[in-house]
Amino acid sequence: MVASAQNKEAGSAAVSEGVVQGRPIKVVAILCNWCSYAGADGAGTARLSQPHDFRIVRVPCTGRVDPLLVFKAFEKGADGVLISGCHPGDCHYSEGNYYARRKFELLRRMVPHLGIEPERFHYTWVSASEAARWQEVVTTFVTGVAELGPREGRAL
Amino acid sequence: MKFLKESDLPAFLEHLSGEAAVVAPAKVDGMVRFLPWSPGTEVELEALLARQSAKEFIFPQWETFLKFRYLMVCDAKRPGTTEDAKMELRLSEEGEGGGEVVAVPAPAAHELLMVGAEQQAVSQVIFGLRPCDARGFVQMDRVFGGYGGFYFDPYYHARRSVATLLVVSCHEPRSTCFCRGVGGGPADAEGADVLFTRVPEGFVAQAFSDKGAAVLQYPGFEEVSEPQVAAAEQSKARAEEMVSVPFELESLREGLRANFESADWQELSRRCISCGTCTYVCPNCYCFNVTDEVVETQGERLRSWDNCFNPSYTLEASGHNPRDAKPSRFRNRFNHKFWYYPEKYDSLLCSGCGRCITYCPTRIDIREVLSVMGGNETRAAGQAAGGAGAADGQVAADAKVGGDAADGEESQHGR
Amino acid sequence: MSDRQAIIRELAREALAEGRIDCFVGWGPGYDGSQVIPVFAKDAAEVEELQWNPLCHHNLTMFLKRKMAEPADARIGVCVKGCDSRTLVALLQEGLVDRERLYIVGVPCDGVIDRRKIDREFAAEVVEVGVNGDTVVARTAAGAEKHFDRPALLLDQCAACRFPNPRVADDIAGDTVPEPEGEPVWPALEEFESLSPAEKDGLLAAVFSSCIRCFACIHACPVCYCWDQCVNRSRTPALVGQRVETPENLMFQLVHIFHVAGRCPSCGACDRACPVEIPLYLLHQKMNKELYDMLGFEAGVNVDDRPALQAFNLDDPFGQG
Amino acid sequence: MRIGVFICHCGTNIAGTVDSRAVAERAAELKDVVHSEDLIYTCAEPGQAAIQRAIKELGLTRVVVAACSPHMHEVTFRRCVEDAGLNPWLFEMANIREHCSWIHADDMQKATDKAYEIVKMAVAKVRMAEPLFSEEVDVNKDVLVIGGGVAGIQTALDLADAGLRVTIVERQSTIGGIMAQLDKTFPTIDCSACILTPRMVDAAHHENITIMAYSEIDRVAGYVGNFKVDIRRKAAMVDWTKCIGCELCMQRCPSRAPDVFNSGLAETKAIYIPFPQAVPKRAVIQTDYCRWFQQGKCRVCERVCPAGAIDYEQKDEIVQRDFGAVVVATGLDVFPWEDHYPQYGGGEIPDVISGLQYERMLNASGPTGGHVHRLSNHEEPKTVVFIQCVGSRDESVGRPYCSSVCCMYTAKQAILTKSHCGMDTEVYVFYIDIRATGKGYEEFVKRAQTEFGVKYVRGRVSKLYEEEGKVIVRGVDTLLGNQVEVPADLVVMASGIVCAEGAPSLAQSLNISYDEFGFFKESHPKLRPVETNTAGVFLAGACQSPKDIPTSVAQASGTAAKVLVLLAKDKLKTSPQIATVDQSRCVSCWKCIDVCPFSAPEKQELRDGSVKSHVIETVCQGCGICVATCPVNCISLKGFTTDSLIDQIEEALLT
Repeated sequence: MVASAQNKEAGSAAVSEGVVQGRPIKVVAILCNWCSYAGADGAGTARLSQPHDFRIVRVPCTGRVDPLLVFKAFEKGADGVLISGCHPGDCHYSEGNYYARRKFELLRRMVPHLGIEPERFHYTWVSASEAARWQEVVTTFVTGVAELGPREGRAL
Repeated sequence: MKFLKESDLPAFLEHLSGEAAVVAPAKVDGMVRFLPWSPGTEVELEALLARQSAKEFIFPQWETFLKFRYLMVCDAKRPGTTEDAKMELRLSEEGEGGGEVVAVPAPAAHELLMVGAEQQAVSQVIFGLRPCDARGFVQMDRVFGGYGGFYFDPYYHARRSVATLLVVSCHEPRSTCFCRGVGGGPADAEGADVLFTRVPEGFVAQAFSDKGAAVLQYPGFEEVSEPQVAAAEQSKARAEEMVSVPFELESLREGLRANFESADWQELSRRCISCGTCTYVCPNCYCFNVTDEVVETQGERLRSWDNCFNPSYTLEASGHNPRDAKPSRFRNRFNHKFWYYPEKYDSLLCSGCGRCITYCPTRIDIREVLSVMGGNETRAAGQAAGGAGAADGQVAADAKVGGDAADGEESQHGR
Repeated sequence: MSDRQAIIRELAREALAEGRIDCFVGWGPGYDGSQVIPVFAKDAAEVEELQWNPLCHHNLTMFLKRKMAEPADARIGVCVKGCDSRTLVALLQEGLVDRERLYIVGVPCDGVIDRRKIDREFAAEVVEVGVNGDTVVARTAAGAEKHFDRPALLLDQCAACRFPNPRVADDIAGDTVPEPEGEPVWPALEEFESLSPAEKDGLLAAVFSSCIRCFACIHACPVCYCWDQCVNRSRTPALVGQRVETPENLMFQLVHIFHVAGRCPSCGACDRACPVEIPLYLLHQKMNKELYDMLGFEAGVNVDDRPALQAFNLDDPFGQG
Repeated sequence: MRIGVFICHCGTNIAGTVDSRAVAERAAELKDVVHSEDLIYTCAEPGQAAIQRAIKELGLTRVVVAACSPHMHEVTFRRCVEDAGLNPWLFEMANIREHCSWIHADDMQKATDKAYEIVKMAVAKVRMAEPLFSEEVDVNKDVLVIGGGVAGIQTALDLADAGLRVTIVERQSTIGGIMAQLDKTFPTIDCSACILTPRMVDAAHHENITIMAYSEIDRVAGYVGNFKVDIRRKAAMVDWTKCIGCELCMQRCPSRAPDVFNSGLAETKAIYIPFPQAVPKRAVIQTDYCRWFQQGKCRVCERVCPAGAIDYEQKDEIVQRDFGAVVVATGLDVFPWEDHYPQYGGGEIPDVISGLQYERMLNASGPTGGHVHRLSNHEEPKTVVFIQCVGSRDESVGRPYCSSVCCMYTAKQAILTKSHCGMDTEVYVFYIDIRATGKGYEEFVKRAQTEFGVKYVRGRVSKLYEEEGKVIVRGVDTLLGNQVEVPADLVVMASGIVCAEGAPSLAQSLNISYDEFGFFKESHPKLRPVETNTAGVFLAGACQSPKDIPTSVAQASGTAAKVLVLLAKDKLKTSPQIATVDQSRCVSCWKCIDVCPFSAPEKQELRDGSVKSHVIETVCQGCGICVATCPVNCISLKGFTTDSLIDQIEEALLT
């Protein structure tokens, strides 16, 4: 529980950061049903404290996630978008995250060139058993976005 | 008739910007476009024709008709209570609260916030229009101005009525200009409140309306001299000569009618990529679409530009599209401008600016199309399949457009 | 150059005469001496209109897309430059065109003139452009004349072109031209990449504010094939709304960019089609550069390749953490 | 649309951190929400009753429950609303416990705000929800088993005993597979044939089993519950309906042919029956060796056959059969070491033989009548060396994996060597590691070492070469760290296991995936070990990975159980959360077909002659890869439509 204690601080730190900036930051987290969503459940069951400023959207598989959905989120005012799925090789549908991985990597590389700080988009893999990892991933990401504060994008 | 020194132009515009928003052509990134003018901005009158006509300043690419908000008022209950939700509807006028309370069946409770046309309209002075641009508004006026008892559009009219059009006649028409071919001219004053004509050191300005006369009250104007008037007339005449008349206007409508089924529509449209650029740069095209954009309880009803190359333009709710094939969409643009619209509004829907030629990605030439299809001799009809998609009912479907498209209903169909 | 033109005409004439094709798509004269347009030749007479010169920028592959060929089963001859051929290869990779019904005439290319670069040098309208070796002469209606150095007028992507020769062709119009060795270069991007996210945001906001959503970029794109069904037109799903304002305009373009990802060789057709001169090549080339960094992938090079985002490797070298 | 929202306290699990009541009150303001209340335990009987009452009395058309994770109670509540007459898919769950109250214990206000937003998103999602219905398709209960080895036989018998009709397709002229070639089995040293042949006979006589030997799979169409399979009956040149397996033809046939069953140690005839206990016991002519087919004279067999079964005109014949499920049990081949180990003589040294050859040599009914001898001079060997990991765990020959049986069969053969040639025979085993993980395996190896004095040397053999009538085995003892050289009379290669010949092409026609070595891929290594990603296609035995007999048989029975689970129902209920194509918008680019791991999308010709994509309900697994790939977005994943995702995101971002 030591680890979680530390992250708990980190977590709440992120939140206050966000609010300082006028409005709280808004992070959209897109999780695959089989691994990462369950991982986040596990984090809950283990009471692993996390920052408030993210909202989870559940999808069956990261392979379902069209990169355009991420841009849509930014266009609609997201300050950060986090995607997490099964580790490569563990996809419930065997191939979904392999296709996704290419799309997300292209996305990751394009985001900064659309006037969005690179820290505002991240994709990763969290398995159903990696509750602590989920806590770490989401805390680090949200904290990072909170440090940048809310977006004032004019282009997207 | 007055004279304005070229050097006094900025001061003149600044004076105008006192009462109204001033719009004038300016060069940005090598592109001449109509943009909001502010002191210090250089007006570009050398290059002939801005990218787009100034129509967007009176008929914007998109505008809000009204806003609405759903009111879901229902009590959170403890278990056990089964009393249904309470509903109410407030209809407020012109955005002001209050208004009468109307009972409607649950759960359709919503609040309508009218966005008054007047609220959207700011008085504008548009300087540097060319005669063809101004003429575009005159033709659009017929559509939105309730001409012949047709639809009257408050949103368009609100802006139009507080707009002043300061036209500058063309000193050096482009090779693609054919204003004379459609009954206009490089110095035509139709629709102009004031017509400016370039002469050495300045402009000769002539008012054609009360609005225009008011504009000429500006002290910066000098009395015009004989030679200046002569120079103006001369430059007009010179420009006049430079504009060619590429096709027979008289026979046009009949020609199009006769060639409705012609296989040449397919040939002429081969290089068309069906994009719609021509309609968006056109000073006369006015078709639009009306849609609702809703997020949760907040909604907005929008009007946005539409065009006859857009597949959903004639898409019907059933999924059937009378103009499914490119050639029939292509044909409609010309038929509407020179046949359907004239039948309804006694005027052409083209002022010959030639933008559709210059900015078409494949440089389709309206002059060529009209001289081929609008000519006297009737062209061979195409097969229903391979031809202009002229299946049964096609004529009806197309003929209808002139009417329906005018009030935007057409484009609302199928949504 | 002109002998290539002669060869193109000859090949087209033969193919039509022998009834191998119903129609031959090439380039021909536009409404004035400065314009070149796509020409659809169906007989020997029309073949005489065919041209080849550095103004022939149109990527004629766009006319091979769905619903373009009329009638749908027409056998078509088509001229492709190096970059055009790559878009054709991209379509072939996905079986989106029927190779059997195509007669491909490859035209080795030494660069296409960017008409906009000429126009910017004149206030008045340019009505004639003549090319003589490496000198380009542009004339206005009034007779004003300027001379240019051809290389300086070429499209940005021509400067970096690695495939001036067609990647797929049944016949080649004349000798091939030397192809540069080595890695691809992206000169047009250096400046853009050096900007900070905030500056990029500013730049994109500026250019996309002028977008009028005319669909010229998408319909001129040879590898866009959805036509009427383009999701940019769709209301359900509503990826792009009806408000024609900057963010949605950029979203509109992102739909295009990501749908051609791994299939777009940045031929620049979209860029040239844009009536308001939005520098579309910026983002398209950026995407291609990233794909190259990611996978060493270049679109439309080999018919047997699969589009980058239509495939995967178990051990793709990224997204490990 | 009338949405009801129910906020759970979950005792204090939620209410301890989230003000459920406040959330309920704010949710009441949401569009289309006509009822909103908070409940202490939503999942408990009173809670469910409240939901059902509200549905009935307030005419709710959609329900949102904000409570724990959907992984916990989604099913519970779907059933709950269904019982109240609502389509179960018009229900949505908002996870405000695992994803909110439990992780935000530090700030009640923020936790409450977040809970409300999570509810908002759920409401937005349920607003887009459509009633979904499972498809039901009739199931053909016949099962196809490809491969008649021990695994295939086991699955077939289990299924047949359970009352299903099973067809075994075996490419050889008899079932039995590799096991039929084995002499004894480890660790019990009991006779392989004595275990197997009775099972073969059972299969042959089972009323529910049809054996199609000397046949192969030509084409597989259809999908789970309804496969259409073309089976190629190869021409045996013998009418099997007449042949009585008397072997007369075999005795009289003048042309010789290599004896595959005895792995080349002996010769057989051009017309032959592999072994006396073959099932079915039917003769086959190997035309490449038959004098009649090669030289156009002879026809001896025709003359001697008492049943008049010989038919030189026979042609391959394609039979089409329908099945509900397919079990792949194509087994293995022995690693062709000769082609990969020049340092071991590459097969040129007569006294260096493969493990399987040695197996035949040990076999009493084998070519040597069970007498172990050197092929060079037919003398009994005094020194026998076994080399392990030949074609296993050896990157240099592209075989990094462990074949998992060699350690054990080597130990067995070492022991048998002692019993066949006398305890004084020197037996060496060169090994890398000993893998003896099975029941009684380790003990077995120990016995070989202690009881039978088999000398185990840890190290690879670097070279084999002949010298003065001996085979010199040069290697290194990595434990002692010194060079060893053993002059051997006979050297046996513990050849590893490779996939059966043609496995990849079979995989392609079945559209199941296989690894780089040709072993078929299971759907999930732990949770779905006998299923494949193609619904209705299952795996048994060594075709999935190298296995010994006990494991193969165990898996085979497991596979049978899975098949029974599938075929227990008369109709297949498909998950309604699958992809569906709006064919009016499909542009026929086939990207969906390209990317689907399950081949669910197919080309479908419409009445107007156009060909559009169509997703086969029973095959689609609902991953949505096609949805993210379709450029026009005309494929939507029921329950996860693009619009519903966009709406949820919009809600999440709405302030």
